[in-house]
Amino acid sequence: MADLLAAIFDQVHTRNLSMKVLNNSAKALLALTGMVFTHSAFAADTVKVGVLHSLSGTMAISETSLRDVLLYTFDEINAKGGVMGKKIEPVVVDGASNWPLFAEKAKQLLEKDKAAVVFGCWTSVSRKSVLPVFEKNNGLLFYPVQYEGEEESKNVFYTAEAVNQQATPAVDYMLGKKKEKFYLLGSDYVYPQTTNLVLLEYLLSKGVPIENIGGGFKKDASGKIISAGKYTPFGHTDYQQIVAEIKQFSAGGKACVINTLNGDTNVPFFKEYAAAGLTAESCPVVSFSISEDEFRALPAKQLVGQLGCWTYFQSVKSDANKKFISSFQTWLKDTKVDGVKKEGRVTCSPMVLSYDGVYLWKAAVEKAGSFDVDKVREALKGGLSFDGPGGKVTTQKNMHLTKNVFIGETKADGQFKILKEYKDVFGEPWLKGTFKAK
Amino acid sequence: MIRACLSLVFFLALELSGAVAAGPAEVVAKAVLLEDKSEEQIALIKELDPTPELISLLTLWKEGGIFLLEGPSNTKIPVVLDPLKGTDDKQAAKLLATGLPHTDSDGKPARLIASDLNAAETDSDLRTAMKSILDLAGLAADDRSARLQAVETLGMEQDPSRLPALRGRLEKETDEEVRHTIREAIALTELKSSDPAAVVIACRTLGELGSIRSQDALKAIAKDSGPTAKAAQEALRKIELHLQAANTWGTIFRGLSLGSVLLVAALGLAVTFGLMGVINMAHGEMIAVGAYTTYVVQCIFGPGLELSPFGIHITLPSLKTSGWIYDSYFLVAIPLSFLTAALAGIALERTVIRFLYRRPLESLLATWGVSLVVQQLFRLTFGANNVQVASPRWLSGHWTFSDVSLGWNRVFVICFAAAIVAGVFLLLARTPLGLLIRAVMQNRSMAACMGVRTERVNLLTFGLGSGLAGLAGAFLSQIGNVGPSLGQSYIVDAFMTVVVGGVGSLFGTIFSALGIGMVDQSLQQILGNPVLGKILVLAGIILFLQWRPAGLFVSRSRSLEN
Amino acid sequence: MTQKSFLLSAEGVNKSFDGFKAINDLNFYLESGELRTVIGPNGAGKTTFLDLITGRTQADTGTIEFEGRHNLKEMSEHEIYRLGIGRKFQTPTVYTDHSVTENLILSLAGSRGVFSSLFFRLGSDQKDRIDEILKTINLTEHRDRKAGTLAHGQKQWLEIGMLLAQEAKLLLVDEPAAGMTDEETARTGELLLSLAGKHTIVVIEHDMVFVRQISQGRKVTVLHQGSVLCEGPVDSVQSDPKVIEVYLGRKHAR
Amino acid sequence: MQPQPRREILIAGALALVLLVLMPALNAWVPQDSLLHVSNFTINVWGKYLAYGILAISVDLLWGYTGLLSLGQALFFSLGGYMLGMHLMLMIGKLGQYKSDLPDFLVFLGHTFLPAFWKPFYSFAFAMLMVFLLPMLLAKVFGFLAFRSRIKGVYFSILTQALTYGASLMFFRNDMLLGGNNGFTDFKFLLGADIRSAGTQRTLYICTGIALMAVYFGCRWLTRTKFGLIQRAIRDSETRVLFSGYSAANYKLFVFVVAAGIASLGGALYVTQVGIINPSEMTPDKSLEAVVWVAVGGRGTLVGPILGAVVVNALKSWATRAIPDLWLILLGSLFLGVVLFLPEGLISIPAKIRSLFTRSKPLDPQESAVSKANAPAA
Repeated sequence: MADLLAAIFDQVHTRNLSMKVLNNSAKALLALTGMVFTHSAFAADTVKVGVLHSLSGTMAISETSLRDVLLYTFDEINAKGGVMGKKIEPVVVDGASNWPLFAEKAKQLLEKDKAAVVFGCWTSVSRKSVLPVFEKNNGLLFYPVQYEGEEESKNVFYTAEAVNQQATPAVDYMLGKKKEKFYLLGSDYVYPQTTNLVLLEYLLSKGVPIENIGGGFKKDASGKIISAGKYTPFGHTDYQQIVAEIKQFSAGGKACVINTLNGDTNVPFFKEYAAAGLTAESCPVVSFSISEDEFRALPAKQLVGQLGCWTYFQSVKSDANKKFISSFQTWLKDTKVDGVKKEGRVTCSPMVLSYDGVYLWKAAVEKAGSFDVDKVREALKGGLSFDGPGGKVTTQKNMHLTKNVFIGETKADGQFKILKEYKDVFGEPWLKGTFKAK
Repeated sequence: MIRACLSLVFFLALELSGAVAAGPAEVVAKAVLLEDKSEEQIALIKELDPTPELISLLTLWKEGGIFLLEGPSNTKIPVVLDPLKGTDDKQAAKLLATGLPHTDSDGKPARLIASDLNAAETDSDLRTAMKSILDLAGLAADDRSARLQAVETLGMEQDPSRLPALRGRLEKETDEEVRHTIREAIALTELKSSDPAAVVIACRTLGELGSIRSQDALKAIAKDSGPTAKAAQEALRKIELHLQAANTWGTIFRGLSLGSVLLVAALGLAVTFGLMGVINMAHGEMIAVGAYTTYVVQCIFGPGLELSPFGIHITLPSLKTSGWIYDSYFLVAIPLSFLTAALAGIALERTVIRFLYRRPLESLLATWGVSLVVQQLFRLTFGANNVQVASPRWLSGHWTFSDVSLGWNRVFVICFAAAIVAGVFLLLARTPLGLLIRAVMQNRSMAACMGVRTERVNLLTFGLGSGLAGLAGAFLSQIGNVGPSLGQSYIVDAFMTVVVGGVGSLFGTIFSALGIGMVDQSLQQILGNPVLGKILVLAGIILFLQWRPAGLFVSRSRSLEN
Repeated sequence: MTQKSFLLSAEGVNKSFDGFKAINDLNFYLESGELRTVIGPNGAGKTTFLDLITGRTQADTGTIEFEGRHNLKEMSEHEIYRLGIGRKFQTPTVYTDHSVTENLILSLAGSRGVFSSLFFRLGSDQKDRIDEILKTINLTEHRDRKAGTLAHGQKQWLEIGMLLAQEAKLLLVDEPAAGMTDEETARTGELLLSLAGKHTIVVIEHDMVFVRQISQGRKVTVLHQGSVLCEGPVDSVQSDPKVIEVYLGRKHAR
Repeated sequence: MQPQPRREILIAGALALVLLVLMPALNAWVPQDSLLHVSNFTINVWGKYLAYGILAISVDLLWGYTGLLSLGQALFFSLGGYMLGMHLMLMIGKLGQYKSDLPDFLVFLGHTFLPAFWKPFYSFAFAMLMVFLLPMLLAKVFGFLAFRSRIKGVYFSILTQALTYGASLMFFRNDMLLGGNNGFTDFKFLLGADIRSAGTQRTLYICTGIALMAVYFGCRWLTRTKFGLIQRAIRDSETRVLFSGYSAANYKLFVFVVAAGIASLGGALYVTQVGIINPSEMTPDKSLEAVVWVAVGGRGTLVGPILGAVVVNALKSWATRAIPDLWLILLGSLFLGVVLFLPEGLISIPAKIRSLFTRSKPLDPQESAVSKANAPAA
């Protein structure tokens, strides 16, 4: 009971005598449950940096890797003397795939821990739920995962791929491969919905007739299309019907699938896809949410030749990448952080964008000569460059990144073979309505 | 397996030809060395005649049987391996271009391990080009499915120059389905003909064949006017009818298979919840235990597995099997996943459930706590990511009957469900244990008076229910995710299935699982929307239970009433 | 059909469970003010018969009428109760977590509506009534105890007291003496006799000593295999050869 | 009926004083650098806990008092949130990403006009009315169907679970025009006040506290009337209730509807403080979580649920920061431990300790009540 009260008082945090009680009983609680609790001591020569990802719940599948790579990056920077002479002190919190908890944790990081910057979020909804918190407290969030755009907050730096850094290049590539029919499939949330609406406009502007776009449409009362493509909920497990539909759609050849399914549901989809005899040769699938990390769960051998589009692949051939991969693997072997999986790890685009984000922030702090968010933001807006594992990235005035875009196809070993590279693509969040049908 | 044969054939071919320069092999070797430049590669291989040698070379390349060795001063040497493996897993290597043995730096014939080498890569353009060559050759292949595939691809090309080859094959062909496909391919190609009469005939043929493949081509013709357009429209109407029939049969099959998935997932619950009255929210995690067991078995058959939960490093050995032995990992995994899940269930029963037999609603809360803990343990042991479970080859194909595709894994789940159900019925009806289980479930205190050790029967029944969940996990690993929250995707559906069927009635569970599966798939087909269908099914279940509060089959036991 | 106005009449009632005929073409008539005892061997359908009257189960065929007006077959338990039919169960069924007084309060005659229960206040005449009943059932000193902590016999009495509080026209009493000591049984008999006349009572019983005590020459009904075997005063019933064959013959051993 | 009613009131009063008066006062008037200052964050987090407390009471009213384990309370909670959320969305006005009168998500789905059912939500009064009306109406319809066909015990739990699951699937769909997976967020104004300012948050916190008090005393009154007697009678022996002439279905329906209203009120207050509402709040899991709070605190009492909600959530807040990898194990073990070793919840601990010293005393009267509630519905 006393321990539980202590937990409650942690929230009150009156910093009076109860602090002592709190510390002791918290320790007692931990000893009681037999857990090892290491917390770096507070020191003046450190700067607190928040890590806000889901380590439990459904999104832990994807987000845990980002926590790992962030901790690695901090260690790497600290080993070289930290940021402006201050060591980075990571504050890791678990958003638990629970969006209100994300908001609470964001508040905690900004208001209580006074984190200078926060790296975090994966889903659009988690970003949307912490956004008001960051705006109110004038915090700074680095967001590393491909997203739908249509947003530009002064408190978020989007290292993420915008739609034009992923979806439209991929469609260009497919058009170049003489594909005429496009089946749009996605999870029912904002990113796929918005992306597909943009792609619909884009395809129509490229002269693809509307009857060659599969998956179905929804129109509002005035007949305007408000949703294009087929959508399944999170955690959907049964793709028989949809795969049968795709099989008929692609029977005439020259078809492809534009896949914006959320990471988890890709597994049943692709297993079904392979079992139905559909292959990359008969009807390729280009996916935007499957990176090397997600690919570990997929039957790679059956999916050889399916396409992916990201701003980084582990197979990128550069010295920076080679160094990044090897030192990350070494770090994994040596790390003592709880819950870090050591074996069979790969690197992927969201991880590299997290990594780039930390270095860009470091550069911005050093340029601004301060940890103050307003000054750091100005520095970021001024156009900083960093030679990351995926090539050079440059910050833009609109808080997005200019970076290289790669199209790759999957290989039997779960890696991507890079087929095409688009250099220095400008990140443009506002795409809707920019393409006019022919 | 196929690859092993191919390389054997090719290896012998090289052996025979000896040092004599082998044309295709040399060219292919050149092409392999071009690596990323797929256009030049395509140009090279297109020049070659489709001799059997070329066919086996290209197939070998496509399947990753040609390896690139690092030669001196940054050059690369394409080699193939002798399929005969030594005891040390090493294989002899021969130069692709010449067929001479590859020698290592000491001048001795090199023996290498395949998994250490880099296979020569292919990209999709190159593979498409290869396929075109292979298909033309494939027309005469002995293997029926190879012929079928070859004809399909040739038809899609709509290239009139292929017509003689197709017609020639049609005369010789005896297999009905291949003939059907050849006719379709010919008609499809004829659509491009400049002679309107030929086009009309082709349209008619396609309509009769119910050719889904030709829809796009026909639609293009139907837009024009004149007799060809009319014929195309007519053909499209016929194809539409055929499609409807195919969709109906497809829906029935899909409904059956979804029903079987539900059944497999719910059967364990029907035992623990239905017979014992325990609300086990950790049932989903038992499914996950089965799935992870399958994963571990697969890893042991394959490359081995390293884990480090809580900083303890565990290395599971690798059997390094391949071919059919590797593919049979699943057969080993099935009983093992039953066993591990049953053991986990027994542990759960001993530590938690047995204190809660009289408090079913509290067993719900306690087991929910267990499920949270177990999920996190999975995360800490196997990582938060989903893990990869690949289907064995004998589960990853499909049959097609008149455009209804039956995936082997789906057929398997139906048979698997039937087998489990039969097994459970036999167990309950024919074995002494079954008798005891039925006795205890009907009247616990009476059975106890008769000298039945009810504690033990409870334990075994719960073990059985959990074991069945484990079997479900083994199976679900073939069609879906294997990850820490795997169980969560099935738990609500499983409870629904049991309740709709009638708690305590295994028959009820079977009927409700198949019923829900069918309704769900039909609604999906009709509405074209996977979520709406599911919502309607849920609403239907709520209304159904108004009508029959105790489910489809009311259990005879009166214990739940008072 | 019913010329005479019976309080309760059951005609041609059938009920089967999974093929087993629990009630088989049963005809049963009860006049107002009667104290009727129903006896019969195990499985004769006695309790099922009460279940049918009180709406706990529905008859397959036949009619069950109350006061010649109400068709009990189409009513639910609480509606039947509100007609003035009260029931004491075989195993005492009281609210174990409520005090004895609260048990009686819940059974007091009066509105059963949700909203009236929200603003219910115990009136002084109701308090008197409860005191009176407590005295009758001999539980005055246990009035604040939880009913679950009472002895078995006390629970039986409390349940009878609940029927009294209800001011039921028809009391259906299922084996009131089960599990009681001889002394308690005798007292229960007296209690029932004192109620006879004021209420119409149906008692289901096994214990022939008890049956003799309460029937006192009144009509006794013998049920066998779901239908009435014979009716009449206890002496004539006991000497009926049919009854001896199916019932007493086996019961002599007792 | 409740042990030591006077002491309970005393404790409740003292808690009310601390939570409703002292904490806001320390937040508002004590300078930030003082040791006694209560931060805005703390006020906000506690506001969330108190809103959860309201939800927990609604669960307990059904489960602890009536024996109905409803897994649908999270649905009613979220519905309340959604109703007020719709009003708050409209109050954003042109301050959204798109500077449009429409809520952002409608704009990027390509809508050009406000759907008709959104329009009345411009009125705060209407939204508040709907906070109560819609969930209670839904509860009325669903409850009517369920209780009429006498669905009880586990079946009731599973049926409410189906209801919640179906509703969450529905709200996840973007076609519902209620924001789909993202739901509502980025609220700006409530009744003209900036919803994110410390002052508004403090006021909302106090409102939540007052609402919790009101719900607490309302339920206290309710459970002490004859209605309360019948409620518990239904929990212990529903058959007997029927044979006492009460229509158990009507009573259950009433309490189900009331509980829906209470949960919904909690949801509405929750949304103003957390600033987000989306369908992941209405999953069966969330309902189960609320049930667990009640179990941890102590069911069949009214203080227990509040205690449980606060303790579990505080523990969660703390553990997700302090031991992010292990907190689920900690929480899961807590649930397990409480069910196995402390079936009457934390609230019974003082009595247990007391009984250690006075062994001769009979068992706590609450105990039999609780263990009875666990038995399958009689």
